[in-house]
Formats: sequence, C-alpha cells, structure tokens
Amino acid sequence: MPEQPIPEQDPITSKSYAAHYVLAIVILIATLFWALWDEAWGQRPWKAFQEQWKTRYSAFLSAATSTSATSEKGVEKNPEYAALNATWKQARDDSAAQAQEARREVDDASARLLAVQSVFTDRRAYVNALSYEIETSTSPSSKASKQKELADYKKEQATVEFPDGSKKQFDFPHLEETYNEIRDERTQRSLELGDVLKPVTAARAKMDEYISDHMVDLTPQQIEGLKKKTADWDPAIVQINVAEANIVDRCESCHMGAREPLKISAAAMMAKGEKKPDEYANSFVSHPEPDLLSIHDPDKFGCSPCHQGNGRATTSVEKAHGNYEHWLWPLYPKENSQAGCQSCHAADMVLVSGDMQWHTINDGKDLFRQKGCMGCHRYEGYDKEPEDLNSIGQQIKQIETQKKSNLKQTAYLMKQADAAESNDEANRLNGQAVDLRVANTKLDGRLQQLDYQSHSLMQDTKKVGPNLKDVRLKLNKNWIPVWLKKPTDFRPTTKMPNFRLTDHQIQAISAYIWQSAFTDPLPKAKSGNAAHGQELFETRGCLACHSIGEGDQLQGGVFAANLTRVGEKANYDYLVRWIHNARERTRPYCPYEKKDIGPEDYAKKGLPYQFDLDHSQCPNDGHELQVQNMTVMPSLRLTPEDAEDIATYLMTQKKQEPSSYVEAAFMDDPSLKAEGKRWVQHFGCSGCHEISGMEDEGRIGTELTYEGSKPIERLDFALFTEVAQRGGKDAEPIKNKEDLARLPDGPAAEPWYNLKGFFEHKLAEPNIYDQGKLKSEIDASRMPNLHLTREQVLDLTTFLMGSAETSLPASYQYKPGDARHDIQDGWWVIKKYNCMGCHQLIPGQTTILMGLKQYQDVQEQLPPKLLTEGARVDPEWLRKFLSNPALNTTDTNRNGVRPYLKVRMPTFSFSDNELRKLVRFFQALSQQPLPYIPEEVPTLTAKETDMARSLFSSSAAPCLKCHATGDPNHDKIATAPNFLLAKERLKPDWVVRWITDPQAVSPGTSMPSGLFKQQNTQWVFAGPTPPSFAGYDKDHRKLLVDYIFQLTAEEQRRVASAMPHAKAAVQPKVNRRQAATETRPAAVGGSR
Amino acid sequence: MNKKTGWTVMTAGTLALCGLLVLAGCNKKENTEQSNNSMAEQQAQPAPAATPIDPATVATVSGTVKFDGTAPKPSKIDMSQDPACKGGNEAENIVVDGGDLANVFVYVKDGLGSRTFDVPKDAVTLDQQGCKYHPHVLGVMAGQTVDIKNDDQTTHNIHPTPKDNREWNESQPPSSPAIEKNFAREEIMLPVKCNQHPWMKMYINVVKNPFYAVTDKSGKYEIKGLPPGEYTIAFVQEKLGEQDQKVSVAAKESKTVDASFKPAAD
Amino acid sequence: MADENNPNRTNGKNGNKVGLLEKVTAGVKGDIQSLKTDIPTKAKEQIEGLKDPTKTQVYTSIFRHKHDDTPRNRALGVLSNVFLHLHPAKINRDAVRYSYTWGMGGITFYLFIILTYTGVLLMFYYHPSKVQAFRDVLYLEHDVPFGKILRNMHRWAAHLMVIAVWLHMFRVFLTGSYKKPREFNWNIGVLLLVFTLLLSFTGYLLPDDQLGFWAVTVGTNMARATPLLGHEGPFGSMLGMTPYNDVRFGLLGGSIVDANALLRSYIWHCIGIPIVASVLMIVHFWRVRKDGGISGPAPVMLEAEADKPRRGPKAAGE
Amino acid sequence: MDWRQLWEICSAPDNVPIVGLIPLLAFFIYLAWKQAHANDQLIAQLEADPAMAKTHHRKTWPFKPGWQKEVHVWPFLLRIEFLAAIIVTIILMVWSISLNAPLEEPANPNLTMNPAKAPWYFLGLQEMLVYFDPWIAGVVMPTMIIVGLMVIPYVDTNPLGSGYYTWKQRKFSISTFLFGFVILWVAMIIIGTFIRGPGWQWFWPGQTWDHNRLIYEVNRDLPDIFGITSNAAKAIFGAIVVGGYYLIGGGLVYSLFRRRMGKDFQRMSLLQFSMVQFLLLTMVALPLKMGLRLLWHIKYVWITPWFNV
Repeated sequence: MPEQPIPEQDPITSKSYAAHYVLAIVILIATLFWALWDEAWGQRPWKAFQEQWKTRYSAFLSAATSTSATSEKGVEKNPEYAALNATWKQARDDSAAQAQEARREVDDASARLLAVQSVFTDRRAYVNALSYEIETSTSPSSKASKQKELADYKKEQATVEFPDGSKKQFDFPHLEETYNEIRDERTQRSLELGDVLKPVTAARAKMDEYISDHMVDLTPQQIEGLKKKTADWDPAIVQINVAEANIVDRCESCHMGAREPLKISAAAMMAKGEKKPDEYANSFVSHPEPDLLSIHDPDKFGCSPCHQGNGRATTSVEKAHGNYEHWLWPLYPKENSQAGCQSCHAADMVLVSGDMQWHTINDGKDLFRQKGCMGCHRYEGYDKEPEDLNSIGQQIKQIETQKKSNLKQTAYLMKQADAAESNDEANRLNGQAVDLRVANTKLDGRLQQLDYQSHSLMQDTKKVGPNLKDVRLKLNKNWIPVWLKKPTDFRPTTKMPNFRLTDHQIQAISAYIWQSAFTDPLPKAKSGNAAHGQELFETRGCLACHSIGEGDQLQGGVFAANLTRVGEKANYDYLVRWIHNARERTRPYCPYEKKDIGPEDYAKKGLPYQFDLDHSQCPNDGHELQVQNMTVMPSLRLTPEDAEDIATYLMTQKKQEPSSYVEAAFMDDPSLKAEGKRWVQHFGCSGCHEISGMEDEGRIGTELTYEGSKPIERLDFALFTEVAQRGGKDAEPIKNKEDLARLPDGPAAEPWYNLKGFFEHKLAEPNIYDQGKLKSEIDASRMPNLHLTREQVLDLTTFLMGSAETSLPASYQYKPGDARHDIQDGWWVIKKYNCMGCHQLIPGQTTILMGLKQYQDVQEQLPPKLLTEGARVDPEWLRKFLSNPALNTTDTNRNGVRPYLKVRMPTFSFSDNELRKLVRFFQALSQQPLPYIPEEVPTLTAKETDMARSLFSSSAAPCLKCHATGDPNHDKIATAPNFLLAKERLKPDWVVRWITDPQAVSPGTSMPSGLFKQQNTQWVFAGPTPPSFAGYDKDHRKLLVDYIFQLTAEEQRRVASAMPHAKAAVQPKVNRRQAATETRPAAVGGSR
Repeated sequence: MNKKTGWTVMTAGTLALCGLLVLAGCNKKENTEQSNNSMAEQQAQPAPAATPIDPATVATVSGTVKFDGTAPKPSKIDMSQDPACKGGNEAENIVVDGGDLANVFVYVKDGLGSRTFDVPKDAVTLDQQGCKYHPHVLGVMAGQTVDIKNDDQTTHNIHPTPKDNREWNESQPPSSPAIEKNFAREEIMLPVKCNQHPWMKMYINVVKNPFYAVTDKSGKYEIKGLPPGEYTIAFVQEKLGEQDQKVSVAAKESKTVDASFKPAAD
Repeated sequence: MADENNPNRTNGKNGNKVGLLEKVTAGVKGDIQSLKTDIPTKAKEQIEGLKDPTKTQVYTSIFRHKHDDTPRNRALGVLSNVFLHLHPAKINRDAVRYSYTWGMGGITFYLFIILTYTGVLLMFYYHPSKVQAFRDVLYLEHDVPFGKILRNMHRWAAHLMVIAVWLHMFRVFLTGSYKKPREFNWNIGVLLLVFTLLLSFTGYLLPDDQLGFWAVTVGTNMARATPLLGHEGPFGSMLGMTPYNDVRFGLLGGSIVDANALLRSYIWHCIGIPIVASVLMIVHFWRVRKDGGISGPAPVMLEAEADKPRRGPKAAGE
Repeated sequence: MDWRQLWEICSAPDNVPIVGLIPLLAFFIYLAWKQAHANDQLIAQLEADPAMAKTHHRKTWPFKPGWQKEVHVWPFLLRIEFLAAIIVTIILMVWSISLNAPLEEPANPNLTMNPAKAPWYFLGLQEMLVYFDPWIAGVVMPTMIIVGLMVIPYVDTNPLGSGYYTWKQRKFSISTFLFGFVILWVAMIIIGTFIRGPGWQWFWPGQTWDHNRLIYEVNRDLPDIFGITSNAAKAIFGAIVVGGYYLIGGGLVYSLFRRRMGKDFQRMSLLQFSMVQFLLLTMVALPLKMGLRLLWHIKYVWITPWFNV
C-alpha cells in the first residue's frame, strides 16, 4: 500500500485536534480531581470513621443521658441528699439579704474606682514619663527645669466625676491616695461578700460531691459536656506524639472511643438497623482495660509500644495495623495482646495490676519454666543460677588476683619506705602500704560474701526433671523403656515431653542411663499402713503440687507428677526416703572435680561420710558441693513411720503389676552405653535431668530471649512456606488430630505466615517443619512434643511473640529500683516453689487446694491467705518461720503457727538468698519498709489490764474458744493460732485492723467481723462491757491488742481456766506441764 | 494510515491507563471483612410480656419425699466443748423418719418464663438455739430479709460461704439484736456455718420466685399459687443432690409430685 | 501632566506685575479646570485601549510580535520564545507525524522536567542520614500533604523516563538517524542514556530500605571485580587493591553500603548527575538543530543513489 | 500453575514498568515494521519504474502539489507536543495515585534479601553474572555496550535508510540491533525479573518460588572436559579456544560481508571492519556462552591464575 487515496485537503494543516484536546483535558481535569479526592479522602479513611463516630456517639450519649438522669434522680431521692439540699436552701435564704447588700457595696466601690482610675492612670503615665526624662537627662539645668515641671504638674488639680454625679478636684498625691483607698475598700467588701456566701457555697459543694460520690455513672451534666464536645468535633488527626521515645500514634483517629469516660461496647455503637457490629462499631469501643491505661498513661506511652502496629499510618486499616509485608511490627492479635507487656516487663515473672492477674502472659512465663523449656533454650532471667555461679567464680578469681597484687605492692612500698630519703616520703609510702592492707581486708569480706552466695546458688539450682543418677535405686528397670516410648501413655499430664524416639534410640538411652547410675545400697524400710498413708496424702497438702486420678477423676495440682500409677515404677525403699526428705542425696557432687563424691573420698581424709547443707565442703579440695537433690520438693517433716505409710499407699497406686513389664535385658548391654550417651547428649536430656557425666552440658536449643524480633525470613517454614503465605483450603499442615486440637484458633484457613502462626504450629507439633522432608535421625528436629493444651499454646505463643527487642528508650523498661524490685525478684521464688498452690497471695487468685473436694465444707482447714502477710508479720520472725516452719528444732512434726491445720507448711530449705528475697517480697507486697522497726507497745496499767482481760475473755468475744492455748485438749478443737506467738510474730497496727474487720483482711476467715463498733469517733467493743469501762475514752481495740502483745503463758492459762470450758477445767495440771515444755506428743492426726 | 496510527497511539495510551487502573484496583485489597466475632451481639431479646397470674386459676403442687433405703443412723454430736450448748444433738445431714425425708428443698426451677415476683416484705427468721440452727434448711427469695437470732448463752458467728453471693462472717454475742441480711442472687444450698461450733451448719436456698417449700419431718411439702403451665420441679438435698421432675399443671389443679432419694454411693 | 495647561505662562505674558497670590489662584483654577475635562477623556481613551490588550506595553514587551494568524507571526511565536526556539520556525511537513518520531525524545525531556520539579520538592523533606532517611520517607508517606503522590510521581516518572529513553534510542536507530551528519549527537545520546540509568540507580538507595539497600549492594558489588581497580577483579590484588582502597570504596565512601554511601548517592543524584545531564541535554538539543533538524521523515533513497551525494529534500520532486 | 505467584511477581510495584514495557515494545516494533514495510514497497516500486522515481515525492504519506512542504512549528508541531505532555501527565498521575512506590523494611545489612535484585533495568547485567565473572558482566560488558553503541555511526557505512523506516535496505544493521536490544537486553531483563527466583534459580513463569528449592548442578570447565589438568595448559588451551573463536568467527563474518553486503563492505575501512567484526563476535559470544552453561553446564572456557572467562 504505497499510495493511499489522496484527500482533498492537506491533512497535516487541516486536521483539527480540538476533539483530542477536549478529551485529554477532560481526563486531565478528572485526574486532578481524583488526586485531590485521594488526598482529602482516599488517603484519609479516618475521616469517614470520625463522621460515623459523631453520629453514633451522639446517639449513644443521648441514650445515656436519660439513664443517667434517672439514676441521678434516684440519688436525689435519698434522704441524705434531701437534707443537704435543705441545708443549702436554708443557707441561701439566710444569707440572701446580707449578700445582696454586700454585693451592692462591691458594685458601688467598683464604680467609684473606675471613675478615679481613668483620671489617675492618665496622670500617672505623664508623671512616669517625666520622671524617666529627669532620670536620664544629663545636663543639670534641664534636670532642674524638668523637676520643676514635674512638681508643677503634681500640684495641678484634676477633676474626678463620681458616679453619683458629684465632682471633686484632686492634686496628684491626693488622687493617688484616693485611688488606693477605694481599691482597698473594694477588696474588703469582696471579702465580706465571700464570707457571707461561704455557707451557701459549702452547702452547694457538698451536694455536688454527694451526687458525684453516689452516681455510679456520669452525671447528666458531664454527659452533656461530652455531647457538646462530640457535636463540635471537626475531623482531624488525633495523635499522641512522644518525641523522647519516637512514638507517633494516631490510632485514636479511628478508635475515637478508646479513652472516653463511658464504657462503650461494639453493640452500643452499631448503626441503626444493623444486626452485627460493623467495622466502625468495633473500632469505637472503649479500651477494655481502663485500669491499665491509668497506669500507662497513653499520653506518655502511646499505643504502639504495647500493641505494635504502624502508629503513623492513617491510609488504611491494614497499614495502620502494620499488617502488611514490609512492616516489622504488626499489631498483636487480640488474643495475644498481652505479648505487649513483655516489651517492658520481661523481668517480671508475674504481672499483676491492682488485683488483676494477666493470665495469658503470666501462664506463658510460668509454662516456659514449668515445662522445662529453659532446659534447652536460654532465656534471660530463667534458670540463671548456673550462670550466676559461673560469674561468681570469675569474680572470686579476680579478687584473689587483686589481693595478691596488693600484697606485692605493699611489700614493695614498705621496701621503698625503708630506703626513702626523707621521713615525709617514708611516711607517705608507709601510709599507702597501710591503705592497701585495709583494702585487702575489705576484699576478704567481699570474698566471704561471694562464698555465701555460691553456697546459696548451689542450693537454689534446681532441675525440672528427676535426678537420673538414682534410677537404679528408684525405678522399676523394665518400666524405663516403656516410659521413654511415649511418656503420655503412662502419665497423660506429665511434663516429660515426647521425643519421638525410635526403639533403638530408646534401648541405647535406657542402657546408658541405667549403666551410669549409682548402685549405692538403700536402707530397707518397713511396710506401712496404706489407709493412714492415704489420709496423710490427702490432708498434708501433697495435692497442692501432685495430682492423683486420671481424666475426670484427676484431683490436685499439675505442678508436680501425677501419682496414679506410681506403684508400677517406683521402688518402695527409695520412695520412703524421698517422701521423708526428697532433698536427701545419694552422693554429693563436686562441680570442681566434676565427679560424685563417695564415702571413699571422705575416708581418705578421715572424715565421716556426712553431707548436708551444713557440711557442704568437698573433702578433697574444699569446694562447695551439691549436697541436695536438685528438686523443689520440700520436706513435710513427717515421721519415718508416716513416710512409710504414705509410700505404702502410693505403692498401691497402679494399673498393672510392676512385674508385668517386659524384661529389658538390653539395659545391661555395655555395648549400647556409648551410643546411648550420644543420644542422651543429642536430645539434651541433661537440660532437665541430672545425668552422670553430663553435669556441664550446655543447652541444645536456640536462645529465645529475643525470638519475637526475628525477621520472618529467619523462621524456617520449610515446605509450608507457600501454604502459610497463601492460606486457603489446604493451609493447615498438621494432620494429627491430637496435635491439631492444640492450635488455639483451630486448623488454619487464613494465611499464617507470621510469628504467631510459626510458634503455634511449632508448639502444637514441634516437628511439623520436618514434615515431608527427608531427614536423618540426627538432622530431624529434636524439639519434643510438649503435649500442650490449646490455652497453653496460646500462652506460650503470646510469651514468645512478646520476647522482642524493643526500640523504646531504657527509661520505659520496668526496672524499678525500690521495693517494687523486691516484688519482681520475689515472684520468681514464689513461682519456683509453687507457693500459690496453697496460699492466696493476690485477691481473687485461687489455689489448688481451694478447688479440692475435701475443703469445700471446711475452708478454715485451708492454708492461711497471705494477702497482707507483709503487714501482718515481723520480717525477722518470717525469716525464722520460713527456714523452720515448725518453729521448733526438736519437735518438727507439726505446724509452728497453726497446729490445728492438717495441711502442713513444708520445710523448703530455702537458701539465704531466697529467704532474703521472700521476706523482702512479702514486706514490699504490703508496702512495708525494711528494716522493720517495731511499734512500741505501751505497758498497760493494772486497771487497763483488767479491762482488757474482760474483753479478752468476754463471752461476747470468747477469744480462747477458737485460738489455741497450748492445752492439747483444747487445741484439738482450736481453729486459730496461739496468742503467745503474737508478740514476736505480729505487727500491732495490723492486729488492730484485723480485729476490726477480719473479713476485709482475709475474706472467708473463721474470725468473725463485728466485734467492735464505732461510737462517735471512738471504737468500742460491740458486746457488753463491765462497768469499769465507764468513762474510758480510748480505743478498745488498741487496749485489747496491747493486752495480747503483753500476754504471758501464765496469764493465758489463768484466763483459759476461768473460761466456761468443760474439759480444760478438768485436768489443768497436766496441761500446764505440757504447755511449759512446748512438746506436743499428740498433734492432730499426727500419729497412729 | 496516518489518522489510524494516531488513534492507535491514543488507544494504546488509554489501554495502558485502563491497565494501570485495573492493577491499582486489585492492589488495594478490600478490607471489608473486619467483622469481629468476639464482640458478638449482646442485645438481649426483648422480653415477652409476662402474663399476670390470675389468682382464680392457680394450682397447687404437693407431695412427699421418700428415702429409698436404710436410713443412716444420725451421728451424735459432742457439744461438750461449749457448756452453753445444752441438750442433745444429732447430725442433720439426712433426717429420715420412717422413710420420709425431711429438709429437702423443693422449688420451681424452670417454667415460669420471664415472670418476676415482688420480694416479700416479711423477714424469714433463722434461729440459733441449743447450738443448732432452726430451721436446718431455709428457703428465701432473693432480696428478702433474713433475721438471724441468737437465743443461746454463747457467742455464735454466722458465716455463709456462698458461691454466687458475697461472703461475710459476723459475730453475734448472746442476747444481741438480730442480724438482718439478704442475698441478692439465686443460689441453692448456700451453706451457713459457725466457726466456733464446728458442727453447726445449715443451708439457705435463695430463689427468684415464691414457689418453694422445704419438706417437713414427714417428708411433705406443698407449693401453692402456681399458675397453670409446664414446670420443672427440683428436689434438692444437701448430701444426696438434686432431682428434677417435669410437671404440667392445669388451672386450679392439685397435683401430687413425689420424689425419692437413694442413699449416696459411698 | 500639567505642562500644556500651565496657567502661569499666560498670566506672565500680560507683563503686569501680578501678585503671587493671584498667580497661585489662577494656577489652581487651571488645575481644577484640567481635572474636570482632561482626566475623564484620558481615562476613556485608556479604557478603550485596554480592550485590545495585545497593544499594551506589557503585552508587547513580553511577546514582541503581533498575534495575528500570519505565517510571520507563527514563525515569530516560535523564534522569539526562549523555550520554543529550540524548534525551527518551520519544519518538514511530515516531521509532525508521531508515527515517525513516537514523541519519545520530547517525552523524555518532559519527564526530566517533572522529575526535577518533584525532586526539588522531595528535597525539602529528606535528610540523607542513616537516622533520618527512612523516617523521612515514612513522614512523606503519612504526614506531608500530597507527599505520597509526590514520591510516587517521582518514582514512576523515573521508571517511565528509562523506558522512554530506550524507545527513543530504538526509534533513532530504526530510522537510521544516527547517520551522517548526526553521528556525534548519537554519542551524546548514548551518554545521556547512561546518565539516565545512573540517576535512577543513585535514587534507588535514598529511601534506605531493604529494596534499595540490596539493589545497590548487588550493583556495587560488581565494582569489586573491576579489572585492575577492584580488589576482586583481574590483576586487582596484584595492584594492591583491598576492600578499603578500591573503586567500590570510592563509589560508596566505605567498604559497605552505609551512611557515606547514602550521602554520596544523594549528592550524585541531586547535584552531580543532573548538572552533567543537563549540559549534555543542551548540547543534544543544540546539535539536533545544527545537524539539520530531525532526520526525517526523509524521502526514501534508492540503491542506485547510495553513492551519490545526498539530495536535499527539495529534490524529491513534484 | 501458580497464578498467585505470577500475579505477585507482576504486581510488585517495581516490576510494573517491565510489565508495561513488553506491550509497548511490541507495539512500537509493530509500528516500525508497518512503516518499514510500506517504505520498502515504495522503494521496490520506484526501483522498478525509474520514471516514476524522478517525479515521485518518495514518501508513503499522501502528497499533493501545492501543499506546503514545510509547515509551521506553531501550531502544527507544538499542538502535538502539548497533547503528548498532557497524556503523559495523565498516565503518570493515574499511575501515582493508584500504585504506591515500594517501601520495604528499613535497610538491614544482617538480613539478606532472597533474591537480592538490582533495579530492573540492570537485571540484564545481573543475569549475566550467572554466565560470566563479575568483572566481565559488571564492568567489561557495560563498557563494551556503551562503546559499541557509540561506534555505531562510525562503522555503519550504509548511506541508505537515513531518516525513514526500512528493512530491506538495512537488513544487517537492524537485525543486529534488534538482536542486541530485544534479545540480549530486554529478554535478559525479563528473565531476571520473572524467571529468577530465590537463590537466583530458574523458575518458569507460574512455578512457585520455593525458598527451599535445591538444584543439583555441577559446572565444569571446558578444559576439564578435555582432560586438561595443569594450570598452564588450561590457560593456553583457553587462549587457543577463545583466539580460535575470534579467528574462525572473523573468517565467517568476512565471508558473510563479502558475499551479502558487498557494497557496504567496500565502503568500510579496515579499522571499521575489524571493529564490526570484534563487536559482532563478542555479542554473539554472549548467547554462545549462555548456551554452553545452560545446556552443557560449562562454567569457564579459559582459566588463568588472574582471570577466568
């Protein structure tokens, strides 16, 4: 087509581009408008949110106004309010005439003042200007002339026209005087007016105060204020900007209701006619935890430090929440929101705000320890005793070097001094030498402290699992391989995870464990009474940690092992020893020599084979030995017979006979030992167990302290990367039903390519990322299946997600230096020993024992609540009590304070370190200062003593009816501690609070409230008082407390015998003797 | 060709434009499905209007509660620790007289719909006499006042240990005025005890309707004034647990509903 | 303005010794008279004059020529305009066909202008430091009014410019426009291509994000292998090249892509390369004119005419 | 077929220009071919009819005596330029409003991106890294490209085809350029963008980019295939092979030029010709080396202690 038909007109010059231009320009303008729209609305979706907010919140407030008005009316109906109202009206009427007069006077004075002021200020300005010229003029002549001018001016008369029409002439000094006079007069009159109105204002304030005190919700006026604020709102970015921490959070641009004073629910924010809360309604709700916000003021903390997300972004929900590929800190999902606590509170074992426990994160932290995660994974703060021991060892070395060099330097200085040229020089050098010797003494002191520290740390080092050096003494040999196959088959609630071992691995591992264990002889124990054993087991408190029964029958705590089938695996003799004192070790271990020390080592040095906390030096080299089993199981101070009874009972707990286990001869095969050792090392068994030859093995897992800040690319989703990113039908790789049930959100349907998804899947089925991969035994994932529940996976996931490095400045970290630090430290110990299995430490916290059937009717048999323990007890006494709860060195088979309780406070053998931490913890928890300086208890006069005694023995408050007296007959029925302990144990101020309202201190206590009542300002006894009380105007409570603190055994006996007590009166002699020697041969249920 | 090419360029441009638009449209992921399940509806269904009770049509339910089996011998209680406690005392946890079971709390558990009932102004009395509670099982409506009296010459303390109500524990010296209390929430077999006399124990039953009764010594009870309808009647015994029976009563009917408890397994 | 109507002159002619007062009175009278008559007429005239704004001094000073649609004025419109005078007044009738030129050269230049403009605006908000850079981009995206579209336009215009340059070069090759006498301008064009790519590349690092960081890392890692000058290149280590003195170190101001690299990148991107590229662009445009305008569309040549001197367009006969 | 993966690659903001480039390039090649074809037909017609050649205006566009041979820039050119500016502005604005410039995580030297890719216009060079050592791919090659482009006007001695689209008159130069631009440059970029996934491995479009994919690939050196072990022998062998390639290739180019482009060849100076020869052979060496690598897994041809080719 070289030629085309030639058109008439030249197309180049004749063609019009008008249409093109019109089209192009229309599109261009449209694009421009689009850009403008995009800038104003498209990029600012929060504007739509705020519009919705205005309409919906206004509607909500209108609804709230009416309820508020009703409730205000309700309050106003109250006679108290009516009285206040009447007072107010009365005062108003009374002062009306006077107030009007005073007001008139003030107005009059003001008017006169105004009249004078206008003239005065004008003239004063001129005087000031002239004065300035005089001050600054340089020539004397002009100065003089100006001064004259000033004097003349001041003499000039000025006319003031007063409001009443009169005119007066003043020269300047008089004018000034008049002005000041009127001003003072007005001030005076105003004060008078104030005085007149004072009762009225006061009455009014009382009324308002009454309303706001008695209104649960906001008052209608307050709501009106909110309504106006909402109506006047212009769409604008709402942001929190904290430059110090680089926080810019605009979350409240959409979440407008987060900090509103009213509680806003999504349902309340639905648009009219909708059935489900939409995106808007959900975003307008109040912050669910206003108390948390009051601690963490959002104006200082912003939102993102806790919740994460992209605080700056406002262009879309997705962007603002940081839920896009390139934002490193996406919003924590709602169920994991407590992960945010971890960014500042990583050092806290337990997070409590007010009485609120943060269960998800607390349980996560607790599980990490309880399940023994730190056996394989280092995590800052967990199980740090070995590390501390190490660092103390280094410090000791350093100090010793320092000492040596000091000595050398001293010798050198003295030598120099001897040869010095002048006496001054010699004295100076000698002085230096002396200083160095003193320095060495100080270092000695430090060394001693470090020695104590390492003794403590050695004592504090615990293992999650049992000591496997004792397996030969302890276990049914044939049971071991069966156990290793799948621990949950034998004991569904065990902590021991499932390592997915092959049969060969099991054989090798059991062979190594068996062959490397101790073969020392065990003392033979007599067989006991199983029925009595069962009673003891159920009442002594074993169930606070241990459980018995399976499935629905399960009773007790999961802190320690479930003992349902313990009879199948245990060796009776060992069990007796264990129950009697679990800490009793077969052989001590010397970490320096890295060997277990036997009698032969002691014999070499001619020492007796004795090792305990007081004899913890290695006979070979004097280093600190591990003399205890590294278990948290305490001693219940049982008699050997009781221990035998319990053991006998436990040996009956079995489903099959121990002899029915298949003979495992391979365990004695020495050829398996070497391979077994490799596998034991490979699986990191020594992270949780003490195993011969592996005391110093390191952890085999990755450190998890900052696991939550790992970039997603560093987490290996292996073959599931694609499905995790894509979501959809086959997004869930876990097929195993049991494991699937562990996923908090059920099988994944959405994409789960994020930290949450990774952790949840890993925890639900630890080898999930091996699935489909061809891996050798060595390469396969070693992480065992912890058989967690759905909640536990959620808790741990939350914990791990929160374990992130934070970009917040150090000042945001919760690292308190004061008593709060003691609380932080204490929780680690409290959790370590499961104190909360028996004791309530936080209001609302339930203990394991509380949930047990046998306590439902006899709650007074529960261990005491420790809600105000620090305020209650003397810290020094507490320390003594904690180290020996029997409060007695010889008769230990009892409770020191509450002999009437069947459940027993065990002896935990706390180290000095832990004792210190615990005492400080309880004191700090009750805001008590340390050291404790006891309040001076005044000595009562004879009359006062008589009066107090009458209260003490009053039939209206028969104290000794319930409180123990030391008389065994009486104490059988006693349900409260002996008063004789009070002096040493209690703090008087607390006792006053206690007897005033025991229910407020320890809810549910047997001690009744209402013993005292308030009469005017005086607290008096609620029951009848003898005539001697007439005219006594002091506090009756105080009187009784002072008496109790002065109570002697003698006095108590006297009172007790005077009491109408049938049996106590019969044999007073015997009782007296027994009380005096403080022995209690027949404690409650203690013997057979 | 010239003109054609021109338009081709234009079309290509427009196509490119459209392509971009499509791309853009797809890239901005719609984020509409933000519905939040946890914030599910909390709107209560509007209560259907309760029909007032016509006193002319009310029915009566009565019956006897039996104990099926050998009655356990009530254990003696030793009250010697407090001389003020006089008289004999036996455990009252299962009181059987010739097969008739006393102290069973009978109430209409279900079937009244959304009816609400006024709280009676009269107080119920709980008496402590001879270190025993009278009665041993008490029925009371939520919010109704309970007067607790002490007729003994010793101090008692009254210590309810409820599950759903507030716990309290107050001392009551001899001849002191009655303690007035009430319970706000429904709770069956709410235990009350005295810490000073460990054997002292009784149960208060707090219900939301006036249709309840406690069986007497002969195991009899009677519930009056019940509007016609279908009900679930519950028999609750402190040790033997609860039994439910469905019953339908017509107007003015007098229906007999008996129950029988078996000894507990242990 | 009062010159012609100065009443003083007439008064003086009479020769009378008129008093000063009279003179002044007369003068003021004259002024009033003049105000009454002259000013309205003048105002009228001038308002009339505004009806044709092209005749005003302001207009003519700007446009220098009339706007009547005459060939002369059309030519002058182009020639007297500093922006348009890179075009000749008249061109080959077929050179206006975009099917021939594709318009890519012009589009490239236009994009360069857009890039300069948006780039300058971006510079107001950007600090080339490790601490600030990424934050500034976030700030641009979330806070600055029109910041997001500004950054987007800069980025996409840059990509578009690379494409436009390639297509321009492609077209120039296909039409043989590099041939005599335009050989040198082709070379300038090649250099401009290189600078366009370098401009884009230096800008890549500036947001200081992963994308830019790794792109630049990959890009500059090649410089390690420069023969002789890179420490991993052939003969490099023989010449004593180490990671701390080779050509890559010089490019980045360090052995890794870091704060110095960011600063260097920024300066090259905002100052260095734009200046060089602008100069080359001026030369490029100048040479287009000097080499005889754009090459075509020229009349086709026949094989036989290949070795004869090239005929002018006029020879393409009637 | 993993459509999601394909969509993810195509919709990555920085890949959109390439997605746009492909249809644009196709369109403009078509546009150029159309005009070249028309011109070629006209040339053929004129060659056949010398009389007509004398009188014809020699353009494919219609022309009538009396029409202006030159038109005013204002308004005939400028109106088109302005229109183009408006259209470009629209495209740019729409693009900028609808598609956000990428911004990824803050730079983190400790976290390597996989794949770490250069800006898209350099992906051709990055792709070359697979086949050549960095010093060739990253330094020598770009230099050669620039130099090669710059010498084009000086070695192209064909006076025909200046100022109009043609194919028949410039078969060699156009095909060479198309080969260099479309095949070696654009196609390499497309491979680098769409085909190269994690680990710079080859993924067909629609194949999932699996980060864990492992490929067994042993690359040998050419001398090894011939059982040459000593370093000196390898160096010499390589030099021979490379030298041989240029020698034999040079011969082939020579015979090609002599037979097919006699006139152009005659117009060329020796320097011009050897330049063309060298650049052409180097350009062709590129796909040859790629073929060696992709088909026979041959890594190096020439191994010396200082550099490898």
